[in-house]
Amino acid sequence: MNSVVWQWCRKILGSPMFWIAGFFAIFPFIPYIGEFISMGTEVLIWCLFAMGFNILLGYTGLPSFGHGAYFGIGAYALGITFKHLIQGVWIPLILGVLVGTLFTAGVGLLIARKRGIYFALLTIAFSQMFFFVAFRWDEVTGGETGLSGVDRMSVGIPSLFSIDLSSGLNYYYFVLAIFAVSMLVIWRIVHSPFGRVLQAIRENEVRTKYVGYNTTAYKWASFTLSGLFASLAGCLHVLLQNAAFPEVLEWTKSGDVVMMTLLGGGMVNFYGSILGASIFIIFRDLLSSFWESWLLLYGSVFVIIILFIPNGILGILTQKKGRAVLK
Amino acid sequence: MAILQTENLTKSFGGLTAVDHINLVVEANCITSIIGPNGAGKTTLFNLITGILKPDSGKISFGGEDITNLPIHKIVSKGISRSFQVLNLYDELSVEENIWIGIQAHQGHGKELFSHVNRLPAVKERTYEIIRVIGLAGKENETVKFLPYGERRLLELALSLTLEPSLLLLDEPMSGLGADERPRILEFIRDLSQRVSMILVEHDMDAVMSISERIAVMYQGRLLAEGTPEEIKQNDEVQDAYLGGLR
Amino acid sequence: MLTVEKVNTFYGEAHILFDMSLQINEGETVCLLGRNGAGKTTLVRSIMGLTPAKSGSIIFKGEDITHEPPYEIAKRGIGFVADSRRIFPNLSVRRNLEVGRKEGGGGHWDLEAIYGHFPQLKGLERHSGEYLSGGEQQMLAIARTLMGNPELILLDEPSEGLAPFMVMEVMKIIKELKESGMSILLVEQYSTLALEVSDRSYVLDRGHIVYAGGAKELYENRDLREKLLGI
Amino acid sequence: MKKLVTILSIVLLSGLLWSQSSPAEEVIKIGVVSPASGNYADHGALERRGMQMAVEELNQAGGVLGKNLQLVAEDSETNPQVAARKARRLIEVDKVKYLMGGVSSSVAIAVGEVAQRYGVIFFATNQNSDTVTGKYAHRCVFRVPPNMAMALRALGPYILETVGNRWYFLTHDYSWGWSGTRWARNVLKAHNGVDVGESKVPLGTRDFSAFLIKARATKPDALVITVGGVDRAALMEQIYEFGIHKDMTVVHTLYDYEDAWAAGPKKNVGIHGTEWYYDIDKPDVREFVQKYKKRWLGVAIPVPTQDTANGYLATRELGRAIQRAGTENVAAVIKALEGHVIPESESLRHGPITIRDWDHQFICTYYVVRSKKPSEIRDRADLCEIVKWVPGEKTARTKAENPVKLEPYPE
Amino acid sequence: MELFLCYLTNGIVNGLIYAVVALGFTLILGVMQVINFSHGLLFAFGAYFSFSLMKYVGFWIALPISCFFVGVMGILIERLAVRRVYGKNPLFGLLLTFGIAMALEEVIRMVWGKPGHSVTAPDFIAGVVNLGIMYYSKYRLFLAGLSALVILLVWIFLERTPYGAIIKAGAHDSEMVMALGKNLPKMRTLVFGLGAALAGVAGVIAAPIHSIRPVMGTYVLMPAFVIVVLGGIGSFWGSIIGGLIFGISTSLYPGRFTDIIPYVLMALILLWRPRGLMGEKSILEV
Repeated sequence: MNSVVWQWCRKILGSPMFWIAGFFAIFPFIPYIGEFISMGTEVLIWCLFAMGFNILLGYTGLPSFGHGAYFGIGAYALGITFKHLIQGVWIPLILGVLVGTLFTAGVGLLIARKRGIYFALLTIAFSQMFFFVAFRWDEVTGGETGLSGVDRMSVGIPSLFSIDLSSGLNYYYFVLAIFAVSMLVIWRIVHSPFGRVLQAIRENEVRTKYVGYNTTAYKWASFTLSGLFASLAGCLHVLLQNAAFPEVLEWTKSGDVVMMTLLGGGMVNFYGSILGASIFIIFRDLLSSFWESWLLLYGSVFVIIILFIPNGILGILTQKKGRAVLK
Repeated sequence: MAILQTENLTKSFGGLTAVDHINLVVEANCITSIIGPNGAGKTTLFNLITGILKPDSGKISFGGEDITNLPIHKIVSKGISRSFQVLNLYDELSVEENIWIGIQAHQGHGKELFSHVNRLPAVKERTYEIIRVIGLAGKENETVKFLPYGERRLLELALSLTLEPSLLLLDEPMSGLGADERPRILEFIRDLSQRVSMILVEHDMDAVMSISERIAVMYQGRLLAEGTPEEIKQNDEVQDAYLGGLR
Repeated sequence: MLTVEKVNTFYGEAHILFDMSLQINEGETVCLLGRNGAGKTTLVRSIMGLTPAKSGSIIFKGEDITHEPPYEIAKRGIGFVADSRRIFPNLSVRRNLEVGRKEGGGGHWDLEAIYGHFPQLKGLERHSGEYLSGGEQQMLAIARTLMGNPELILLDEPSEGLAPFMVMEVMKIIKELKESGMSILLVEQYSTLALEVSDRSYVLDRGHIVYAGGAKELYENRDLREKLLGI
Repeated sequence: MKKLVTILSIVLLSGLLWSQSSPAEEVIKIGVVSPASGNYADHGALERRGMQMAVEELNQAGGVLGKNLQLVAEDSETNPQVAARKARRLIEVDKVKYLMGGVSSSVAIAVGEVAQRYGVIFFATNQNSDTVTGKYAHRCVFRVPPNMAMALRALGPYILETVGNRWYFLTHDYSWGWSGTRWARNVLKAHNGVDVGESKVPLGTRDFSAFLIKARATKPDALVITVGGVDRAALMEQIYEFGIHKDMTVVHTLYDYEDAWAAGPKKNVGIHGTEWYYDIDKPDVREFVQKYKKRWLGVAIPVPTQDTANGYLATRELGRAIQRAGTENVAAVIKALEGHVIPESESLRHGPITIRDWDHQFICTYYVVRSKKPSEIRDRADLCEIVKWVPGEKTARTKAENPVKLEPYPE
Repeated sequence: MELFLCYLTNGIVNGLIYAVVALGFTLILGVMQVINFSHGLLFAFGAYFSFSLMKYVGFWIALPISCFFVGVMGILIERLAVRRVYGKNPLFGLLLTFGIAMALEEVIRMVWGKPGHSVTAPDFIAGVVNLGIMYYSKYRLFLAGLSALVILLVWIFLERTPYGAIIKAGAHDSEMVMALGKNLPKMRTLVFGLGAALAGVAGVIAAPIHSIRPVMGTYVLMPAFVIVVLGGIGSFWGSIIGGLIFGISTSLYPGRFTDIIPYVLMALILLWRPRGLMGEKSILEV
């Protein structure tokens, strides 16, 4: 009995997931840096986005360059629900994720057969289409001004307990909880038989067909799943800033999430996307605070990473005999 | 009993008719070899049967069922499997993972999103069994691209076998192998033929003659001759085609 | 003219050529025989620099070209006619020929000379490459390489997939080239035809040279031929 | 595995530590959220210059409450989402109690929302949508430049008198553009003018040829344009290209100096409304322009623009309000600002400025300018001539027209 | 009806300009299989170079010189960076050029400043001309003519010169081209330079109708994408037809959602013809 408990403890302690969640859990209490709680929340949200995106890019090997769209669609769906249908946390959140996922699934039907350049081009084109709708359809999306006034309400069980999310710290822990659960779920997905098929498709789609898998269906599922997490992240982001803005749908934002994944080493390690997203958000935030011409440095860093460390940071650290495979 | 049958199967690329009205009957439970010079259309025929190419006209039936326009994965699920002339493996994955994919497909686990791969004992057991059979025990965790070529050839075969097909198409299973490695593969194929029907494309004539029960000869997209190895050896037309008999 | 010395070539991990050595003298036609998969095409590709040799050396006109890029090798005077022709289907016949022309030009072969030799190509001048018949494609492939005025031409299975009378036509062209003094390395499966036009021959099997000698001897010795090449 | 976590935490920690600015000195920090990149980077640079000038002036005069003022600038990238994040950062990390900046209305609304939620003051320094002091008005938000109601009620009658009463509207298809055209139509209706048509120009339009073709076909007297930003710059090019200005009078309801400057003297045509112009004939303005030229030698635009003046005014008035309140407390400073009147002697324009207490709009004079012909200009900067000015009291929305209710004072 | 004709004319004119931009984009995409995100920036550089040069040498000389400079920039970008990602995951090329574009945009701000600039077309093509149905900008007609000329020149280059043959052949079978003695790396650099120069040309001639701003490149990049997908990747006529479709469809009903029309068309066309209108022989799609 005791040894079973011990084993579980060891297992949990040995998992980076535990340490990552633990680190973020004590983060607000770290002197000085813990004060910037909304940045911490933002880092968590982008980590979630990048992790979900990595199902598609890292595990399935499909280069989407338009995932900001699904982040944005989820965000707007939540915002619109909140403003026009029903106030609250859970129902708008669920509806937001649902709508975002449905859009991803629809686009996925059109493009799941493609790969490589064609796939990348199509994802960009579709994201741009959604961007125009969000940017121009003032009556529904608020256009350029965005959709503001999305309040964070309380969650809890009536008459039992309730947590007021309008406090930055409470919301941070709310996001952290969702992040931790999602991390676990995504970890399970990529380590499931389904995840194995995705990796097989990345390595060799033709052979995977010959092993008897309907690869188009799997690619579609992977695309849709990543869209689900993208829209979940989008929803949380709206709640963070109490507003939805069209810029998240633009292709430059999609570029950010791709870069996060590559930078941390998402192509070679499950935790790469988390590392990448954290560094990316902080680096960019700092850089633009310190130097007016930060774009020059920022763009150059892109170039340097692509040319010299294409496997990302964890890629350098964990590379064995040139093997570059997600586990 | 015929397991696979093609009727007037035709495919052309641009001005070239790669497969020209082929009527091929493949008997069950034996090895049928297809031989012919380069460019005769053997690989194209394989591609047509397995669905990666769609024929211009003609029909393919398998076990009495029309499979002409089915997608690859459906054809595979009916029990046709193939190996490739140019190695077509998951180079970046380990030996175990390569075999695993096939076993997992065969046992129908692909759609499970949340069961951990380590908790599929049936898949694991079968995977290790196959690795043992092909003699790669102890190398389960090696990355495929670092294996010697001969072992990868074996793996190529093994991966095709994970699906326990009723018909196996082998496209030059011995190409690129040194003389010392060939017998190992040959022996393996011979063992297999006890259980599986096979179509074999191979250039090593000694091997073909010794292993096949039936031989079909293709030349410029057409079926030139068909028969037992003895019959083929005696066939003048075949001799001509091979020895440049345009004397 | 060309000396191949102890060349070892791999396709990725697969060892294809084992210590391969051969020689082609000026004005000589040498044929390379062997069954499918023996390594003939790989040898030609190694000479051309398309699948560079891992070890050994390839010397052309006294210069080491083992590790030169293919275009440098071509510029030095080696012409390459690939198996399965590989003409450019998106270009017309005439433009296919233009691609073969080398910078600086000069030499005997220009459009006029080509059309003189291959009158049927002149008729097809404006046709897109993809609609040519197999034989016409082969003509075009050879003519395209000749446009570069090579001193040594590597012909990889020029008769592959051709109708018998077209094969004869191609052999006629090879004979003409030989008479014009060009050095030729001919890879063939039709051994008898190849031996007929060649001075010397090598037979390859599984990446090794198993026979080297006069073409005539091999041509006349049917038993040896069958042993080395036959079914 | 562990290594991975260590790296992650080291990176996070060091990054955030680095971001932590040095220990608090005895300064009053003002957070500036202003674009240094993106569509309005040029406007951002100009408003920051004004703010800097005000801070230097106040500090030289002994500071505020005995402390120096310090600007902490962040790049909003002309993107409301980034701006909101930067605002939160300034509040949470730099602990600022006062924010200003934000060139586009969307940025102002986003930052305003953050400011209200955190209970800090935000001065919107360069945006003109009615909504900033209307639908999105907050207790903590003050807006310096005039809105479209003030613009059109000043400009409209002049156009009717001097140009004609057949108007065609080019409307930027979002809230700011709509409000411009709406107020223009109100003026037109009141004077029995003819509305000959309207084209709604989507945001981000680069090519206006189709709109211009349509507008010309209706033969209006005036082309009343409420299109802003980069889009306007392209529009001005194409008005010149299609020779539209020869057939009708081009009227920009709100003319930004930066756009006129970019277009150059040749393409700068028509009669426009503008909030401010460097050539206002008043001592305080002349002094301000001189100071600007001395302080910012060799910058791209050699004279201050409306952005500079607004940035300057906002910063100066904030500093003075803190001084008046005698405390840095936000609620006290808001109270010190509400209802305050900046006398004409230092309002940088004709007439005084009133900071209205119920919608926090600065009520100030609006100008009508005429674009000078290339032959008339003195130098490259001399682009317009002021032809009329209208005090803000006459044009601003009344309480009935703009029923806003501000939140209670922050604690 | 008359208005419709006006819009149609205008659409065709705009379409031709778009086609020039898309042509350079598709050339690089078709031959090197790199999605060049810096294409828009090269367009902007064309405009800026011409802005600086026009003060000294006038429009006619500024045009070829600017274009040449942009071509040189393209060559440098290819030499120093892009050639290292050939044959890799397309995302690498895409992100690489994306990074280059960001850095170059900042370079523009540093060199030419943040405010916008304006250039004026030469006098003889300024003003309007009566087309019968409407008064139309002379410069735009000139632009359409020039665009058509550039398209024609590119066509002649691709179809009538030996270089064109090599480029087309190289897009199909690069190994064979090398075996025929053609220096493929050099050729690729040349193609990249040419594609860049095309972006530059478009930038120069579009400068007098667009305001010159650091962000101006962004606005032609997305149309280029859509045009290329519409017309079929790597297809010459595809990008011309795609350009015209884009120009006309965004000019016929000026309104709020006009810019979405090409995207909707794109989605529909992809359902009907997955490789785009002219992409039947597309050599790129896997």
